[in-house]
Amino acid sequence: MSEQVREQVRERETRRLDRVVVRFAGDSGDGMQLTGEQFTSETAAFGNDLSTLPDFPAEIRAPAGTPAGVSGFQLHFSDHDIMTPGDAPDVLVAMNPAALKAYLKDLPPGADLIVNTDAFTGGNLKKAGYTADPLTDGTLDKYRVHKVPLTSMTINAVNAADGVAGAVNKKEAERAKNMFALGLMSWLYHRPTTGTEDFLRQKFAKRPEIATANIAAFRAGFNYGETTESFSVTYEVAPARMKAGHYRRVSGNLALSYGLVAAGELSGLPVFLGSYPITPASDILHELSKHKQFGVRTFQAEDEIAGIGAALGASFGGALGVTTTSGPGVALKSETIGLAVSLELPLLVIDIQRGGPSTGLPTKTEQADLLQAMFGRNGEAPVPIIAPRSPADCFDAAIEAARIATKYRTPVFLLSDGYLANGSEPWLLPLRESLPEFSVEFATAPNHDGPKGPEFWPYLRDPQTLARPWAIPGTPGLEHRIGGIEKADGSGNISYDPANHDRMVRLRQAKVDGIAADIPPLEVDDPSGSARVLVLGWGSTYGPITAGVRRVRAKGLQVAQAHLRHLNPFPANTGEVLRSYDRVLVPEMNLGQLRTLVRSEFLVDAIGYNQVRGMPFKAAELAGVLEDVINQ
Amino acid sequence: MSEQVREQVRERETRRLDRVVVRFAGDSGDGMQLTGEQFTSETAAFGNDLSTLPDFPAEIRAPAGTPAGVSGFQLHFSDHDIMTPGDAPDVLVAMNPAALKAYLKDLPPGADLIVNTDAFTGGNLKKAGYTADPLTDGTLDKYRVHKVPLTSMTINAVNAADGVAGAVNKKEAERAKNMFALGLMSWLYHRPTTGTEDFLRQKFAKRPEIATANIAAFRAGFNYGETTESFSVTYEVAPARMKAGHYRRVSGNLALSYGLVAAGELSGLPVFLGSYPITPASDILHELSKHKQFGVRTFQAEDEIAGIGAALGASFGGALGVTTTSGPGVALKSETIGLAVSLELPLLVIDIQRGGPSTGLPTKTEQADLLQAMFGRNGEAPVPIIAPRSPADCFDAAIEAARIATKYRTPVFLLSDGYLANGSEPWLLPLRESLPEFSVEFATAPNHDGPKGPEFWPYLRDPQTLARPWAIPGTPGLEHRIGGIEKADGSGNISYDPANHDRMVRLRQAKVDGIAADIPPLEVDDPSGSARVLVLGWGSTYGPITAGVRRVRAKGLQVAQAHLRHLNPFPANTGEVLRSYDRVLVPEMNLGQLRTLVRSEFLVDAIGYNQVRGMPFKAAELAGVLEDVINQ
Amino acid sequence: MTVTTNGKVAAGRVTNRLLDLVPAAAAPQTRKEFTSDQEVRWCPGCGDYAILATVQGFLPELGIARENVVFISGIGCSSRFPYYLNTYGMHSIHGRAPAIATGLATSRPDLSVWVITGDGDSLSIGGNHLLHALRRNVNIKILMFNNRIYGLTKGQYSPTSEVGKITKSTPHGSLDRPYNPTSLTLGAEATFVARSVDSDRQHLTSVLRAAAEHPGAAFVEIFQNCNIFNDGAFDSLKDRDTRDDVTLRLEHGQPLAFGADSGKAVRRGADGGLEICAATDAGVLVHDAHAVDPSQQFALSRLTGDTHGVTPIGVFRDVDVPSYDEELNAQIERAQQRQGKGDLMSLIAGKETWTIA
Amino acid sequence: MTVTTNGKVAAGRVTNRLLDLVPAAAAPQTRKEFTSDQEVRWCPGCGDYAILATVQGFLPELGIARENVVFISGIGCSSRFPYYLNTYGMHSIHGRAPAIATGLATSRPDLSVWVITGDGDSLSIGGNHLLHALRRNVNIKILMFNNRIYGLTKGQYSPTSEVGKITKSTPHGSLDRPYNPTSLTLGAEATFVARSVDSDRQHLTSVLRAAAEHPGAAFVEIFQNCNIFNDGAFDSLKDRDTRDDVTLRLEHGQPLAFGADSGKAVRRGADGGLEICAATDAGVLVHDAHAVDPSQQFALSRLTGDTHGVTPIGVFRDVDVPSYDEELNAQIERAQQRQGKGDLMSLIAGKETWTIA
Ligand SMILES: Cc1ncc(C[n+]2csc(CCOP(=O)(O)OP(=O)(O)O)c2C)c(N)n1
Ligand SMILES: Cc1ncc(C[n+]2csc(CCOP(=O)(O)OP(=O)(O)O)c2C)c(N)n1
Ligand code: SF4
Ligand code: SF4
Ligand SMILES: [Mg+2]
Ligand SMILES: [Mg+2]
Repeated sequence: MSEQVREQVRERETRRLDRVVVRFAGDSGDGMQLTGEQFTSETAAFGNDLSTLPDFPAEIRAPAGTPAGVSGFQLHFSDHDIMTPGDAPDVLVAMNPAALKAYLKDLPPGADLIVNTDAFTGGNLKKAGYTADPLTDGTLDKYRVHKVPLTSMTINAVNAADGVAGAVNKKEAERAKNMFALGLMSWLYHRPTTGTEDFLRQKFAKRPEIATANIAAFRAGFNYGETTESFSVTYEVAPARMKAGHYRRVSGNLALSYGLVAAGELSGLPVFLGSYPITPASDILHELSKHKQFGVRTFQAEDEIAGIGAALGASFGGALGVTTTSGPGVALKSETIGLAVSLELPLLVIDIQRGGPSTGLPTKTEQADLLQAMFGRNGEAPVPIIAPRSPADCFDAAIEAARIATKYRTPVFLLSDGYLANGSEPWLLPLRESLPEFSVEFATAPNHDGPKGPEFWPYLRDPQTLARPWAIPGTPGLEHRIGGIEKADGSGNISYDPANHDRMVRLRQAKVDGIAADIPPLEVDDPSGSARVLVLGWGSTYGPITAGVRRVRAKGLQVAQAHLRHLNPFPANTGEVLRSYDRVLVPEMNLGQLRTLVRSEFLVDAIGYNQVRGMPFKAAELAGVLEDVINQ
Repeated sequence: MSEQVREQVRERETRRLDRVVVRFAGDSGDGMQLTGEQFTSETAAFGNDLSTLPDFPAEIRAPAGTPAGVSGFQLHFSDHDIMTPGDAPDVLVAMNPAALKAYLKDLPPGADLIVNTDAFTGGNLKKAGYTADPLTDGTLDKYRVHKVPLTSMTINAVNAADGVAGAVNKKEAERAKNMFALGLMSWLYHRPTTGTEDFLRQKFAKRPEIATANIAAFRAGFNYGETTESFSVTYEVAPARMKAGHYRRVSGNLALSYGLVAAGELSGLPVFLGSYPITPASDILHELSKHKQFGVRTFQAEDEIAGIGAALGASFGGALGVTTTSGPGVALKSETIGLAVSLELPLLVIDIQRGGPSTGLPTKTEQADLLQAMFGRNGEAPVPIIAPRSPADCFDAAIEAARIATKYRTPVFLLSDGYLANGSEPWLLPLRESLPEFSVEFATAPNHDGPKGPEFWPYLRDPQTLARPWAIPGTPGLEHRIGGIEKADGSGNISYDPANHDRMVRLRQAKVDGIAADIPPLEVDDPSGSARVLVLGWGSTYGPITAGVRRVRAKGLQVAQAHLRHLNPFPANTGEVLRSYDRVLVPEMNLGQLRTLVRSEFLVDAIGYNQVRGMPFKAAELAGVLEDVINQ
Repeated sequence: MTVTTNGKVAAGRVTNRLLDLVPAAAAPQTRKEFTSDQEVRWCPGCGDYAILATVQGFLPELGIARENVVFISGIGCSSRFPYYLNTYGMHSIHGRAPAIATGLATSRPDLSVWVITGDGDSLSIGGNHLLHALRRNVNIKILMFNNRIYGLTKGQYSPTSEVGKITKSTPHGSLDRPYNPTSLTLGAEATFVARSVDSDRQHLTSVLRAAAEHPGAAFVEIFQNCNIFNDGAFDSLKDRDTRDDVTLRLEHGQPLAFGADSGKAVRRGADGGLEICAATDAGVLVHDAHAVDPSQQFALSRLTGDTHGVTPIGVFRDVDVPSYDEELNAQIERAQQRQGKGDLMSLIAGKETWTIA
Repeated sequence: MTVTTNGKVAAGRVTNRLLDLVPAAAAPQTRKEFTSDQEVRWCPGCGDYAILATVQGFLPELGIARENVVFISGIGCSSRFPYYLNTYGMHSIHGRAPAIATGLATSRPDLSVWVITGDGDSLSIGGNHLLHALRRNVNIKILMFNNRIYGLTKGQYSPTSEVGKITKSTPHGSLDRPYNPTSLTLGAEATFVARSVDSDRQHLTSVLRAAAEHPGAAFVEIFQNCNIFNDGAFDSLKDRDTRDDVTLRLEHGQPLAFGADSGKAVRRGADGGLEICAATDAGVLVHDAHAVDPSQQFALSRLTGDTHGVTPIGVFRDVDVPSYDEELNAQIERAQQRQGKGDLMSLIAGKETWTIA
């Protein structure tokens, strides 16, 4: 480093920020998800609160160089508790013209823009759909543009590294450019870097020369920041003041997987997952298949119907049967869910919602399967529904779903979505003793005095829960047959009796309705107690709604917030809560599905705010809507 | 006939009745459905109004002699316009103890009861679950019991018939006992008999000796009535004054099948039915497979998914694609219905509802698939829904469904049920010119100016209907690709653009909502104009509700009635209608599915009256409920 | 059958390495004990009665605890079967029994899991689950009652109905070329494939025994008369006068001979398939049910009454390869041996944590 | 290819009695005409590109009007195929393309209907529809891109993956025994079964031609490299140095010989299956793709690289039986000839009416 440069560095201002939103963007093959993940790891290690949002195309490798092939990763981090991955990036790293083209519209004026100038060739510009070079034609005038010859500097750095020459070819060298970008960003935001170097060494343990190359690129990026004049400020975001404890970063699908393993331990039941791969649910199958030491069995079935069928068969045998899927898979599982309702066996049906209808937008998020979960079966077939509110909450929600399924002997829907699934946040690790214990008791003895002595009646219900006994094969004396045809109340024998059918239909409904007494009441956050508007949400909109509410309150306006975790049945006090406000706003990433349910059930003229864009709400957008409703 | 007998006959009173309900009941193998059908034919020929209700077990031949194996057929006929198959039988014909056991509870005191004494053996009594003989132990004291040794008299009559001896064995002779019963009933109610004899001759054309045996039994039954002292009265029910025209008797499934053939003719499209057998829908497949001369193609698929898939494939090719099923089949078809929503192709999804959930009560009726039809798919996937109100109305409803499907390029649900499917009524045959003509136009030319000249945009909508063009393979210049991934508005190319997705979701919804402008307003029957209570129904409850309303009005009470044929979208004036009454009662054979929809959509505090018994409502029951609501 | 001191049944008990994981019956069991109190609800004369009697008679032979036996069925007349057995049972939904049984068998190696299905249930709607269960070699025994018709829905043609069949749904005659269930399952990598006849109690029992002895997925087709909708479909195999001439009884290691005095036999034909010859002709083939290459077993499956005037019954194929469930359970055991039983809290903590004080 | 006066293509045109029902192209067509304006979205290096190029090159040969060609696919990387062809097309849902194509082909004999599917799409979720379409012999041509992996969902094992495969969903190795698609479809009564390789344009074209010439359902398995998730799965068949030694090119009527100078051959082995021998040995078999009995074709399907060190490619089976669609259309024609075109009003009136004045 020359004297002169040192001077500059010393002169360089370090600005303190309370929060920053960064977005890495490049071709699907550029490793942007990995880059983002690793920057997030550094950030987590540093102690910021954070929230992430990956965004990738449905194709494996959409055509290189085109906007359709762009893969992005957004991270919001802060010195305080935050709720969303951020509305708009403060910094965009664009690895090629297509990334710029795809995301420039999201960038507010004045934002930092780091571009890889090496990629701005004529061919690439054309593929991206540019007729002129945006680097020079004024397109970027409103931004703080940092032009970095990222590719060439990476190759130079790699070639200069010890033990790399010859062992790493040009393509491999070039591929390290994402680490250059990461190094630069790490420098810009004062991130700790040892974690990343360790990570690279581990990841490429089998090819140390590649590890060396990547580390070289990473350091080069960092050093480039130190030396270049392009950056007149660096930024610091202090660690957040978070609740004391051990933290890790977790995505929704990972937390959900752990929740299932935990539910197995807590209930004492072996977990059996029957599943068929589908975006964005597959990662749960992948994760659970790693944990054989927990006795978790994963079965990749021939289709969704076989997946849930096998899970139900395992439940019949006393396992915690689980099936994971997304909306199209739920549609296929409908008939079997109806069977599970009729058999009254525990079963978890996990739907990681994505954009619909039909194949829809497989890699995007949506909340449009609520009514399918509620009503998507023939006949009167009620199923409890639970929805997590944040990535880490997927852990608790999975446990709660298992608790209800096993206690009430019923299939339970867990409705996560693509945003929760792939988004991540810091997770305050629970203590073992804080986890709910829910022992499950199998039937072991006859429960009825028959004409010829004691008998086992598989449909004799617990008077409290209305749950039927769960007698698993292998239990002597309790041999019995169950099926999807209507059964006589009590004995469970086939019955075509009209009055019995009416009774059984109502009993199944009453059992599910009764769960309302076994779940916490709907909590309302209404600090002033004088709000006239309530915003009611469910599922993954919790983050954006809360962020919107904070903004509105920060302006001195009053708004109450409530968030439903249980969607069927609703908490017992839901009607009361809704009726105690003048106006109820229900923001949803669908055309108003929860709104339909609350209107019908409580006759409350709930107002919908609906966006079906495959993307989470933005806090600013919701704040605006809230203000409008408050000022109405 | 002896002089003395003649005397008795002359003395015998003939009572005029305005309406009668008869029920034939026996073992599944006793031919009760055929007997009832034939009695109904005689009655139709005589000119009564009528309504029928078959009732049979789910097993093919449930165990002989047990109540579970009983098959029944109820007929209500009258000298005036009637609405239901009758609440309770005036006459029960019980061919064995099991039939008595199964149905005695339905019989009001004083009713006629014809029992086949030959079947009341010790073994049969035991199988039926009787510990004492009900014929002698006082069980039947409240009824006018006619003890008839039906089996033995049948055998005697058959053996005495010309050309039968030797050619017909004992079992075959005995099997004719249902015709004996029919003869007796025909005599008792002064039914014309030539039709039945012709029918028997035709049915057994290949074995004339069997025809002779059956005719002999039939005549013997008739003559037995003439001669026995057991019947002191016979009954006459005068022909009904019905609208002038040609009539036939028709069941719902038959009318629906004809409606589909008619829709093919009216639209000019070849009908393609892709189906998988399931009770109570299979008869539509059976019926349509007979009509190859209409160019109707029927395809018995390997499952429900293939059935609808093939129908959708045929629609893509320009056919009127139809799939028929019941609730469990709808569950399986959900994913493909979503695809049809996304492809925006015409498709009829016909659901003959049966008792649920799961396998449920396959041979019984229910209305519990409404919410499945509405919401049973992933994502926002609106589908219009239509429900016929009577067996004959299935014809018109099928045509209306096809009109909407083809005009709006959308799948349409037609929700019939087991009661309509198998029940029958006289049908005033339509005139050809009274049938709606709806020509369908395929796209033939490009519809968009592209950069390189004229292009075809498969998702460029008709501004009026919002329907997209239907360009079928074989049309030069309009080659295009469609799929279940979200499409760009207009061009139909794959699009992951957030704003486009939101727009497309709303466009699909708007298209379906817009149909409200293209259907008749909800008609209200409120003769006095001063009713404060409205009863709102849908589907097959029309008959019982109307009968209940008549009873209430006959008592001088005021009640308004409206019946929904279109359930999605609702007719434009529905909200207005509902809000103009103090109370709205919604009787349904489910736990309140239409009620859920109207409450949500119109915030009207509709009251539900719900029975899930696998059986239609009784008029008296509904009249009682109506009175209660009126007097509230 | 003798019960040894440890409660396991020794001599005579049907056994294999997987069945040995199922608890033995404490005492010999009777047919009556395997009969439930439910009224049997098939049409009088239905072939299902005979199969039921044979199965009830055979089950005690297994020598395993009755409460560890499970029958799972789909929907159809045949699928009512589990109600009549006093074991655990599930009458599930149409076509899905093999999938449900897969989940049960895979998670409970201590159970003996049987599937009852019909030709429609297993080959039409359920065809995919059937074949996948077979290729995976899940330890379940699938008994398919083939009456070549849909019984329960009152007589539509099925995937095994002959071309041209007049049924309710095909008044002009059916068009689909039928499956040969044996060829189909052999093509799907099944490890055990057999065929028997409802009315032949002794033969059916022997096939059931072989299926039970097979450590993996077994597929047994049972020709079953539906006297209501497809009466007499298998009469030629039942008629005492003709049956020996049209039935080839397969026995492993025995020459493929049949007919009066075993005068007829099977040899390789010019087209690479099999043909009928005199027992004294050269090249008469010997049946090898254990051959890993299924080619000759497949060739045998092409012999039918229609094409060659003879129908083979018995065990076509019976090869021993690891079953899906034993492999899965072995993976779990290995994982637990290697890593110890999983520790929940260290799993969820993962590798990258940080602490806030 | 020459176009005759009536617009039908004469010499060189691919034809069969069903294809003859499809309108001929007015003029010879080019590969470019069959190429759509959509950007191709596979990973660089994916085998799908080669297949696309071959199909686009082959289609003009059919000599039928482009607007009468339809491609229907399911879901998967491979199923994106129809977007890139300037014909009619539908990208449907996972596994259902054969069912959708069945409805289309059956109701529109004037179309040439093709199905594009993957090993997961067609053998996993869609296995049942595939096999039923084949047994029915519906006039559709099914091209199955077998990369032995789920590409689109990022690399889970598929029903054709080898045992022990480490994938995202099987970190400890997969357990399921794979299907052999050729054995499976032969067991399911398919009338045309063939196999080719993505990169062998000439061979693939010849197989496509044979499929098009077959008047009924054709199943073509195409080995396809997924360079992202299962790279090199078929390298031995592609490597110029080794491929002749491990590839058996099936040709009807020709001896089953392969290897350098066709030195190796195939004969019947002791277990009834086939074995490799020297071309000069006795008993070398001749390939008969037209044999009605599929036994020898099936035996050929058991030859694999793993078991015998050789993989047959080409047409295993090609037999001419009536197709479902021609039979159905014949029934309609017969009904119309017998009864005249249906009269709606007399149909609905039926036989028993009465009149009220
Ligand atoms: C999802 C679904 N589709 C259709 C049916 C109707 N169904 C019940 S059994 C059956 C076929 C029965 O045939 P098979 O399996 O051969 O059994 P069988 O009655 O002949 O023993 C059908 C189509 C159903 N119950 N569920
Ligand atoms: C109903 C449904 N289930 C699951 C999926 C997810 N999915 C899409 S493609 C695919 C498998 C793709 O494998 P393959 O058919 O071999 O095609 P490839 O991508 O390898 O060409 C799966 C599981 C889906 N789209 N729809
Ligand atoms: S219909 Fe046929 S298969 Fe069903 S019970 Fe009756 S005889 Fe048996
Ligand atoms: S993932 Fe594999 S199959 Fe899919 S496009 Fe990429 S290389 Fe081809
Ligand atoms: Mg059958
Ligand atoms: Mg694949």
